[in-house]
Amino acid sequence: HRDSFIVAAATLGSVLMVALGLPLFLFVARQQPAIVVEKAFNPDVHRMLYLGIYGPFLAALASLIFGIPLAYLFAEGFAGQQLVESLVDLPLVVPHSVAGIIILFGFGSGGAFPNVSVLGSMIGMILAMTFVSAPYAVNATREAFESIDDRLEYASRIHGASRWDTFRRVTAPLAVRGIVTGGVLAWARAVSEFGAVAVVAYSVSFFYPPAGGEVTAQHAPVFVYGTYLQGGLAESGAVAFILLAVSAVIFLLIR
Amino acid sequence: HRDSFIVAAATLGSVLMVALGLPLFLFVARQQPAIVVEKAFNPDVHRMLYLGIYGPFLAALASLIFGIPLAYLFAEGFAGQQLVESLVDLPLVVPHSVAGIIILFGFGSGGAFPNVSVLGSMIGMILAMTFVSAPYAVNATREAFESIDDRLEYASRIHGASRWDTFRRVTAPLAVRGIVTGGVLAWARAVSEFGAVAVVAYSVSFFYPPAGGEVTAQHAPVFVYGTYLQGGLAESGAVAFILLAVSAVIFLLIR
Amino acid sequence: MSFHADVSATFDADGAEPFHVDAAFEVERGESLVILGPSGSGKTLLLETVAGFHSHDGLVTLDGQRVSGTPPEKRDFGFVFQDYALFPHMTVRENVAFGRKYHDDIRDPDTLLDELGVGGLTNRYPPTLSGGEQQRVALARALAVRPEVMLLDEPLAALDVPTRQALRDDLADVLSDVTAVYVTHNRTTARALADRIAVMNDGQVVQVGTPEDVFERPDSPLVARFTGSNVVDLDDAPSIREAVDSGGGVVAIRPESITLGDDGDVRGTVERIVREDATNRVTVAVDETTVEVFTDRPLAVGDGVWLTVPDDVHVCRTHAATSA
Amino acid sequence: MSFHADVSATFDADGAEPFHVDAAFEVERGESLVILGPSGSGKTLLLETVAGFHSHDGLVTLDGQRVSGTPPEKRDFGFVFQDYALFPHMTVRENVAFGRKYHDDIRDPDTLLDELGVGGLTNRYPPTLSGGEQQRVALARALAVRPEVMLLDEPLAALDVPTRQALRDDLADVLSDVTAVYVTHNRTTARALADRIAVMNDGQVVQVGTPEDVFERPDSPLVARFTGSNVVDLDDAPSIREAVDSGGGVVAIRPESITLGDDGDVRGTVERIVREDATNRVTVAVDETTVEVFTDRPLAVGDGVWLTVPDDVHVCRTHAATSA
Repeated sequence: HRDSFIVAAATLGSVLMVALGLPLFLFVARQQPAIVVEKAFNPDVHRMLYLGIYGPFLAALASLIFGIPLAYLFAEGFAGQQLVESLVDLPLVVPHSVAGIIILFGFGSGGAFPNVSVLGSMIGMILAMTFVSAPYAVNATREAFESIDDRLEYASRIHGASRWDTFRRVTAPLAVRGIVTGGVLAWARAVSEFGAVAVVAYSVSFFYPPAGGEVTAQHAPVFVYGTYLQGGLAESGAVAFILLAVSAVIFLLIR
Repeated sequence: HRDSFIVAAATLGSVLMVALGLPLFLFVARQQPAIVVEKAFNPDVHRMLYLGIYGPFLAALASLIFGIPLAYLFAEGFAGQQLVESLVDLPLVVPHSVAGIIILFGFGSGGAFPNVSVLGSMIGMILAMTFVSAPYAVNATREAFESIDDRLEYASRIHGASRWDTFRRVTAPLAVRGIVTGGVLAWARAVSEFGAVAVVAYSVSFFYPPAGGEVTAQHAPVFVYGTYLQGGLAESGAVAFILLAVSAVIFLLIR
Repeated sequence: MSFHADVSATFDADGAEPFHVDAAFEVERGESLVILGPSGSGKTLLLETVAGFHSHDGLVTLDGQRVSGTPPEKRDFGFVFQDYALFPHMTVRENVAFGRKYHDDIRDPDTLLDELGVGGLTNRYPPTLSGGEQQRVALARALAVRPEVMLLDEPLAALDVPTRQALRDDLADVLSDVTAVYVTHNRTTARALADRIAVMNDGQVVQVGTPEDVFERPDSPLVARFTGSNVVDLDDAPSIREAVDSGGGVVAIRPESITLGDDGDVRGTVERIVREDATNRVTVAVDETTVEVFTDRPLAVGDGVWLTVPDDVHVCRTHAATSA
Repeated sequence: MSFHADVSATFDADGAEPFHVDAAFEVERGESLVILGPSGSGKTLLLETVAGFHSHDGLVTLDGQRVSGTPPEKRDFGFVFQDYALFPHMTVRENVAFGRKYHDDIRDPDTLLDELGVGGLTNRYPPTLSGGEQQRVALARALAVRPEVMLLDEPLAALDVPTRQALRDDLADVLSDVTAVYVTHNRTTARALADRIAVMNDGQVVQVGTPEDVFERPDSPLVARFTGSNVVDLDDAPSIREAVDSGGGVVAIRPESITLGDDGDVRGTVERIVREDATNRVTVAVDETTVEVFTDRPLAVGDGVWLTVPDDVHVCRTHAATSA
């Protein structure tokens, strides 16, 4: 009787576990090995995997290079910070297809940089991915900076280190786990992005080392969607299964 | 000279601000008023707005009802917690179109509940939205529970309150801001979902009060994508603009 | 009535080695037992385990009834926390009346707050109060439910000196009427409030006794040092060994039992003088060791002085630093 | 040399009222100034502002050179924090040698750690050390850069009593050689370490003087109370007024200056006896007030006693609780 509260909480919580876990279980259990094997040897799937890992990697890199400084400034605090914060968090709440349309308005034809072609290009895809994934890099890194006791930075400064040296010797080493987490989150978010990429760059050309030249492919979630529309659930399921398996392996390697 | 570090950080950070802020600015600046007005009076747009607010509301409600108990258990800690946590966080890293396919494998034809139709139905749409938004409700609520000093709950228990009463009188009131935040985040995530909804329920029928009966419409991000494919950038931009404006108003009302 | 606890529990902190608490004590009705020990000795964990906040092996009984199987809310204890743990979303009165729903015979919050000197704060919220005020409210909250046993976890530790002294005086009044277990690392507080003292180290109770037992006749050098005695290995101090006429071993000599005068048994040199509230604490080098004494004499560092050491000096039973 | 600070700054905490620090002090070469004040009086904020961690109005000068415009790393200060603030990812030696890159003439870390009694810990990481050990390392880190001024923020506050006493003794040695500003709320520590004391309350310095000035001749009842004097409004105690032959007002009488004996000027009743390290602290009710005295006499609560009060008793200049 005394644990009725825990029993009730566990019961309600289990419903959610079923809603999240059961589909995943059935997704794995209902795969048809023949189709999975066929897709695993399909060169289009290989290109998709290469692009689906490489593109998000570039987006995560951009998110970190430009996001770490911003995260540091957020943790320090500055005038007008709230406005800048809202702007950074905006991509989190913008519908994904709308994010793509916003990017086309900004950098597409008639936009800010007329000489840069984003529609259907690699640059456009990286831009779309960075747009939706940068907030994750900024927020995780910022949290890492904020969790460092101010007094450690005070101690560094008062005993002779400049801001640069304090960042290099104290702040960055203590925040490095948070920075890596931010990079991984941004990468995962870019991998999963469908809407913005589908609008900005449904198919892109890129240099593919195994082919020794340019090839055309789609970002993985777009490719899965296209397979679903053309080939149905079983085929797209097999592609999705391969994609998730590869992602899981990469995730374990990073850990 | 002494602030060279801050200047460097601000410079790098500004690049990201431009990448996020400039497209948004141009998106607003380049709208064509005539098209926006036309879309604002279009009944299809009204249905989209109704569905785009109402559907995510149901998904956020489900996420909270089943997510709060799970968040409480996470904050308390239990054996095997890490596994359950990974499962809850999984939808955060699954590509959005893949999430839709996973739901079809789980609850679609041949899935766990043969009598429930999810493909193209309201239930399917809510399921897809809950699948991707529940982690936000759970994580925000969990953080709120964890930020409460254990000793407040100890003090409640030792002076006579059961677990139920402790939750009702101490834990829940102190966590209420985090719970509301979790609900808003889940709602916003459901509003923005494109891939999973596009796969599971591209179009759905639902009871629409102004019409006094069932109508068919698409979830907002799907509608925007469809408009982009059929009508081009200007038309889809106008729809997206209206959607963002309405979302912003709702967001300000909640605050 | 007597309250008896004999618990054993292991605590795992992330990354750190598991910490074992394995301790027993008994408290008679109306008695105040103080658990005295250094930071990290497991005092707080022991008290929280007894309260039922952590699972454990072993037995807690009240009047012979086993309470260790029951949840905290059924144990009929009061608890005062070091950092107050007042409900921030309730007024002071609501905090004190918190237990009303669960106890038939709760004491009137307003009267209780008046008695504790914070009667004017009933409608304020805890975050707006000073530390001393918050702790008085927390004390009222625990007393309100008329607990069989009051558990107090370093309630004075977070307060500054004058506030601490004032609240300690009031605590002495409160504890004279109730059965209490009081945890502290402060020996003055322990002596002021204890009927009996249990000295704790590294998760274990190493000595239990009256304040006089523990302060005057420490079992081990560890207890002696922690209760403020001089710990002298007589091999390092032949002139003290001669004066006390003892064969050898480690002795505990309270600084206030040594007199510093124009003559005496033991010759030493002043090494340090610290002005305390009542008098000076003087460190005197004797042979290969140092001893502390209290004196009002005007002295300077380097002065030669004579000390008189009582000859019934206490020999510690054991030399080991941590054994019981 | 002299070190001079006169700063004014306002601090906004989320939701709380802004807190103003507006204080000035001066320290001569080799002198130790202790800033003594209750929790929340702004001592730490003042010290951190002087160090350059917070922006402020006003002037900080060292040997007449303005340092208040320069960043912390150019000020040539050492700083010891209450919670140690050691770099957790560096060994003890790396912590102490941290300033080597920025100072030509750094002291050898190993020698310094040896001198402070933690020579065996050089290759350990701070999280594995006890509080007392961490604070010794932090002290070494600050001393290593041979700072012109040492700033110390309650370095003993987080330690338990025996550790605190041992480190206080070593701090006394260290501070005898350096120019230091030391913040504490503990009056025994203040008296043990200070050449001069500045008493702080509510963001302002309310009295500066030698320890004797501040302890024996407090300007205000607030300072008197915080330094441990009895504060007596002579209107409440006619028998004391008669004994000291004063017209009236509020007087500060140190408890150790009152003798308790078989006869005396003032009659009182014992209200409370607290056993302290050296002696008993006894609260005696006199007329409408109470005074504390120290005595070794065996007494019981309720006993009638005679007190002798010195007749050159100190009258506080001001009655206001917070004014300078």
